[in-house]
Amino acid sequence: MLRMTGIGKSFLGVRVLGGVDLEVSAGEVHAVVGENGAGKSTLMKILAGVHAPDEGTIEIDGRSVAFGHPVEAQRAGVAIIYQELTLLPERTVAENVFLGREPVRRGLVDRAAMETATGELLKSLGEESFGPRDLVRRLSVARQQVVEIAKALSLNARIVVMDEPTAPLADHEVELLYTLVRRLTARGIAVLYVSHRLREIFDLADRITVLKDGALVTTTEASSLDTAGLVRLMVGRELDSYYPPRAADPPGEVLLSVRGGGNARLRDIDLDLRAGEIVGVAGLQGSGRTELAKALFGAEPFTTGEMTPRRPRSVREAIAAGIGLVTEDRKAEGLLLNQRVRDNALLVARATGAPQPRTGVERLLERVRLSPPRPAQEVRLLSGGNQQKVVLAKWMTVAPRVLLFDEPSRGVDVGAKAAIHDLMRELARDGMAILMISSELPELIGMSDRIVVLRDGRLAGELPAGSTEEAVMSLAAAS
Amino acid sequence: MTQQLKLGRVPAGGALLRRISADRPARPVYVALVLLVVLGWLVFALDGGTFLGQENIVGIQQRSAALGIVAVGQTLVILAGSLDLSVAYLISLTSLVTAEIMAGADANVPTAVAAALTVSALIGLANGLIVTRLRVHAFIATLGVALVVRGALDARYDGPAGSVPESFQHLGYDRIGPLPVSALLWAAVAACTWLLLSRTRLGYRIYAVGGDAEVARLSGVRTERVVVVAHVLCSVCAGIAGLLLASRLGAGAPTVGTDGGYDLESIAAVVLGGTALAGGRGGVAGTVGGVLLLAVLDSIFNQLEVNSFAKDVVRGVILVAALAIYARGRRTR
Amino acid sequence: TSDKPAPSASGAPAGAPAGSAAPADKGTGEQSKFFVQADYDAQMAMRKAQPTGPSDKPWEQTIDPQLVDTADYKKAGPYHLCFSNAAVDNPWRQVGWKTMQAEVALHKEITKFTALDAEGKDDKQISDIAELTGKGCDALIVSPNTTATLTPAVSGACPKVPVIVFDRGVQTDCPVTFIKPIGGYAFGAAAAEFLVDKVPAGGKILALRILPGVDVLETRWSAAKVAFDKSDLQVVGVEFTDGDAAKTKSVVSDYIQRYGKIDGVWMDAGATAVAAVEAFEDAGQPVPPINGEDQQDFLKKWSDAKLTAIAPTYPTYQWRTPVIAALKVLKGEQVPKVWNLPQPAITQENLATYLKPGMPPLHYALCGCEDLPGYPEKWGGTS
Amino acid sequence: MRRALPIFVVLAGLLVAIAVVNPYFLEPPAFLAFVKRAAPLVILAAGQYFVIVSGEFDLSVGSLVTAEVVIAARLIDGSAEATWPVLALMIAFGLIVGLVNGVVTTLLRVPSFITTLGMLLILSGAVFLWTGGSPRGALSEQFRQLGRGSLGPVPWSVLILAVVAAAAVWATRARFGHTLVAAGDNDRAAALSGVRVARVRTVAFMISGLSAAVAAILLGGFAGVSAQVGKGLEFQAITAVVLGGVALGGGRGSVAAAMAGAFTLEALFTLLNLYGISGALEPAVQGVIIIAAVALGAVRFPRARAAAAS
Ligand SMILES: Nc1ncnc2c1ncn2[C@@H]1O[C@H](COP(=O)(O)OP(=O)(O)OP(=O)(O)O)[C@@H](O)[C@H]1O
Ligand SMILES: Nc1ncnc2c1ncn2[C@@H]1O[C@H](COP(=O)(O)OP(=O)(O)OP(=O)(O)O)[C@@H](O)[C@H]1O
Ligand SMILES: [Mg+2]
Ligand SMILES: [Mg+2]
Repeated sequence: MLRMTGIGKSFLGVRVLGGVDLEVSAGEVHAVVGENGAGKSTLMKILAGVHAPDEGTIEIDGRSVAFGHPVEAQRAGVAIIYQELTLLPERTVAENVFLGREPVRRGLVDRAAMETATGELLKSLGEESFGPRDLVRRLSVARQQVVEIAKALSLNARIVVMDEPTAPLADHEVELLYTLVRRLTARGIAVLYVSHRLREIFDLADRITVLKDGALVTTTEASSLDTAGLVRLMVGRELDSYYPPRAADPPGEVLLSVRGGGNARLRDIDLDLRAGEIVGVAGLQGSGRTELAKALFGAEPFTTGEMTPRRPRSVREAIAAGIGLVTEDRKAEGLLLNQRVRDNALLVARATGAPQPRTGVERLLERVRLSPPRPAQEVRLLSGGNQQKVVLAKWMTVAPRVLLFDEPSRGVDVGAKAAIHDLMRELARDGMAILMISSELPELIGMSDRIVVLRDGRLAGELPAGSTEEAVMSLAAAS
Repeated sequence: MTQQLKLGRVPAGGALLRRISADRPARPVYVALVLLVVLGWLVFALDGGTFLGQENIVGIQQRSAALGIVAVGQTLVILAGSLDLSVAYLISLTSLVTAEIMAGADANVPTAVAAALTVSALIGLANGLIVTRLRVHAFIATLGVALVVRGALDARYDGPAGSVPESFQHLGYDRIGPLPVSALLWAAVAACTWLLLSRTRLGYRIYAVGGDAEVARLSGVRTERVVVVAHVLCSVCAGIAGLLLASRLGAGAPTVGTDGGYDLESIAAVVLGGTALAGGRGGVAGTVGGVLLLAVLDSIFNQLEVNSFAKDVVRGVILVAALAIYARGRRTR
Repeated sequence: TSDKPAPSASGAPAGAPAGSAAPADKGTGEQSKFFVQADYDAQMAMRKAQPTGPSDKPWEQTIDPQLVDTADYKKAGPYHLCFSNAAVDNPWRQVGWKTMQAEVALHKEITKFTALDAEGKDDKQISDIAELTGKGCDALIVSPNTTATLTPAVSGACPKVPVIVFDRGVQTDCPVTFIKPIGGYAFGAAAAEFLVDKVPAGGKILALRILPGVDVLETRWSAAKVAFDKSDLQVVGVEFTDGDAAKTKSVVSDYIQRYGKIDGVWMDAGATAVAAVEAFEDAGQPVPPINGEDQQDFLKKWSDAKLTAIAPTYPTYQWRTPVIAALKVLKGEQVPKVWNLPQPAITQENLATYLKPGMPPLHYALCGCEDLPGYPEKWGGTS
Repeated sequence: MRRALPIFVVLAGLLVAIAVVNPYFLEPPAFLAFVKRAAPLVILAAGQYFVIVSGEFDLSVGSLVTAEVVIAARLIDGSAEATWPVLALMIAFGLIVGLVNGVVTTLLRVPSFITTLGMLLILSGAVFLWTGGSPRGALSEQFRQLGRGSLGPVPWSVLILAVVAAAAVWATRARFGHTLVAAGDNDRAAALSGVRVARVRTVAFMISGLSAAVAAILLGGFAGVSAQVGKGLEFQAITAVVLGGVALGGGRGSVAAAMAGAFTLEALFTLLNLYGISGALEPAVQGVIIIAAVALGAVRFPRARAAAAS
């Protein structure tokens, strides 16, 4: 029912898509995969009328269409859940769901109808914890994603695009989404599904289209591929093992230690981080993992408890004590998107008055495997993986003793992810203590020397390396 | 689950102001207004006047009508995430267009009104197109348009010109009981705008575009159109204020808008009313409160015969203090 | 000046030659549309006329009065006077306003004096006048912000209370009396005639104006234009300065640079005269004949640098007169329908009497306030 | 730098256009006179740059300039001895006003547009409350020299401008400059990287206040006491900075370009004057040129969003 042929697109003279063909039939889940910057989102945005393609044609039901604005794509039956949240925090859920398509009666917006319809949609999504009149800014990110999904569904579209819909979701919410996707396809709706989580791809997809460097690699039946094969297609080479080997030596001295740490969201946190080890943090959405990282980093400091080095009351104190944080939201909290790579890399050093690296920024960029390592490039033009590497470079200039990673591979492709994992191991081997928060259980289990589990702002327990996903989940979810 | 929800909430001890300003941005300004009215009543009582007397109430309304109408228009552009610094010159221009076309004759009134509104709509269109099509920051775009309008005024006019007929002056001077016609006009403009913002698609989209233009666009809103329409409506409001002033002055005047300081004062009134300067939050009710607050303040100043320098100091302090209070209210949600 | 134009909201002042001169004429451009021959003639006549009244109190003097009866307004004291002021946004109005307040304080029979400041806003002044008419005033003094636009408000007040207008007029004769100095033509002519007298034939004159379109300023220039057109001087430029000293200085410097030498400077207001003088000093040139106004900084410069200068005035002592007039009206005494006050010019001969060390630089010498209580401290001076 | 280039081209073009009409313009005395005239605005633009690049506005500089001159005149009151202490006081006052602007904006979280609008009202009211309505006292000759006099052929104001420009460029290259731009680009990310966002922004406001004090010294020196020296300067300074390609909203642009923007504006005034554009048309021409220049800048160098939206 959908056929995109020979799609090409350039931004500022840089070609990001070229000659991509995509065919989707009714009732199918069609996955689109590829590394960061492969052009998945760009392709989806072209379908959604956000970008106009430089070349190529789009046909829906055999009729050729050209969208100059998202609203035209909506009218043609395309709905999209964007990779980034596209909600207005100051408006209600209902207003967001019907944004741009408010029902009117006698010239005035029919609020009652809007709220009823939203309520029904939410119910069909199994969401009862909030209602159509709640302000979106009061909802957690996961719930906001539910609103996002409701918004796409409310269009009654025939093609639904989901660009990394599960990124902010926890596992049980992902399950709900699965059910939903299946319900859509049962009604003959085509679903285009973009994700870096390969497990989801195999769980859901009928066919898989692989993009690499803006070009089409192939489209195949999902059943004809296994994970390794898919990765090979995406990366263009074999990735022998997923995770770098753990350190052979026992961990060294304690570099950071908390006893009874607490604040508005956390209680009774006892934690030791030792040189050379990677400690994983597991927990459900909203369990306080990010708060833990921010507390250790002085951004939302502990108000009670003991800590060595001295409990930081501000980010600067934490940095001075040798603690760094790779935030979960790169663009909002990690990077200066309009500045050059170089200025980003030197930011912490400049801000704290630390000496700038003598080896030069170029060496550092090589070390974090930025490719190509061009210090004069503006960061906003880099792929997600490369951006994450710039964040890493930023911390390495000041050589922290403890580095906290909050979702280090969120929205990062398999290739860049492997590079970041390697680097984390390398840093640990060099004597750094690493705390890693991740919602991806395989990553958490694969990387961590031990895993602490958070629940409702408290430590629910600790698990050794190599624990099973079930063990982690049962600790995280137990009531 | 319940515990999680509790954790997410504001601690119960949150300050009163914080709570009242949390969801309804207009509320604090009315609280302040009530307090000021009480203060005014006291001041007048001690000073031998009657604050709530008809004279004074009429005076307050008369004084606030023109600014009120402009500020309502300004609310629209600010909510849409833009800004209009050209209203003052536009007011002068429309007052002149009105008075010159009327030329003292009753028969010309409809033409003149239509012409004034058309001119202002066109200027608004220019503002909107420069902001959206040429992607010039609204601050610079409307400042530039203001300069152009000023050039046109300087080139054509050396002082008051034209005259409006007696019949048209009813708009500026008559009143129905304690309600001046000008205040009713203001109320009508405010009510229409309120309806527009809270009950029409356009209103919803103005909030959306001001809240986050990119989100609005991705959700299928034609954001540029919305911004342009907001600018056109704002300018039309300025045009209406120009009509009102022409009616009150009996003529058009090339400096009436700038002398009145309608550009910065209207912005001040809007933000006093709790509308976020960045757009997307607030509304007309707050603006009306903000304008009334300034008018009551003026009336107290008048009664106390405060000199204009002291007035500026007080106004500056109130403006900053009010915004600081709003900011406190929003910090913890 | 009577009323510096109120600040415009947008910035960006810049110099520009105005009145692109037709080659045949004197470089003065077209006559202003504000020019009224009859008014001009009348003012020229008044300049020569002898005022009646006490010569040591020019604010009580009047030229060519046509007295009107005020018996209708007569009432017993004490009185409540009201005043709607256009603005106090420039030094001229500041000096005048202080003078008026001091005058009020002189009269025990005025027990209440309510003044509202319109801050340069026509609309506010209209409301102010309406508000004042409702406050039980015995007489209302109005200093209008603009002529045409305040006419309806003043007309509205006349039936309720005796109205006295000063400085600027209104387009109705309903006020009991209108008080003004002789006027702008007299000012402009005095300065221009001085230059015609002092500058050798063929000399290059630079005319500096504040803004176009302000009635009281337009008349000054139009009278000067008449004088220059009759003379053998060449007006090489008519420039607007926005009343901005830095801009004035730049404009004058540019002209000195362009023409090598400027032989005379005519100004429609004195506020930036010192800046113009300094432009010559900074260029290392002798200062040509120039006119200023009665502000202390100019008088001091004149005296210190031994300038060839004249200072026509628009006296601030006119702020005393409305109070005096109001009392006369309320006592049923006759007042002139148009109360023309004398408008002296400061010349080399009487410069010393007007130069008052200890007064602020922007103080106006013709305040007529020296005998008032509180002088000089109240006017910012030191004795 | 890429963004900054166009303004230098435009400036060069304008200077050439002026020289065509007035061949003497490019000779040292005339050119120095031009630079001297432009100096106060250039200095204000440099100060304003720091505020704008950090993501804020400073609308209070115009009234601060007026206040400074009025304060100086009253305190100096013609006395030579008082000159230097009062100059120091003016600098301190500028810094304090900037400090207040900065603290109110960063700690009380009032949008800077409003903070500085309030400051504008407060300053213009308070200073005249203090002097009783209009300026009093007088500036001393020593004070006036800074704006009027020269060292050999080079006016003092040109020298002061050179120092200010050098200091401004140095400041943007120093750590402070980088952290300031970081705060303007993404204050959250900057804060989480250890930048003291509130502090650097406050310092930016203080620099703007300082630049207003210096501009006031030059303007007061050049033309003497007046109640309206600073009128409209805030809009001119902001316009100049934006002309220089500095983005309102922060994070982009160079101080050299901002200063070039101020020169451009001044050259534009001069040119309009030379070509005899009448006083009335002048603002109109200016308005069109400003919009056009900024629009062209936006078209050439789209922001991420602008590109996404096209
Ligand atoms: N608006 C834009 N302007 C300039 N470049 C852009 C723009 N949008 C995307 N790009 C670039 O286009 C390339 C493809 O980006 P796209 O977002 O489509 O990748 P993706 O496959 O979705 O990656 P990810 O997995 O990180 O979401 C990237 O190099 C990106 O930097
Ligand atoms: N009970 C709650 N009520 C409202 N908001 C909540 C609640 N719990 C969490 N949130 C919000 O949800 C978001 C995620 O919370 P938090 O960062 O603590 O979770 P996390 O375990 O780090 O999860 P993740 O990192 O996957 O987002 C935060 O913005 C937080 O404010
Ligand atoms: Mg993507
Ligand atoms: Mg988190």
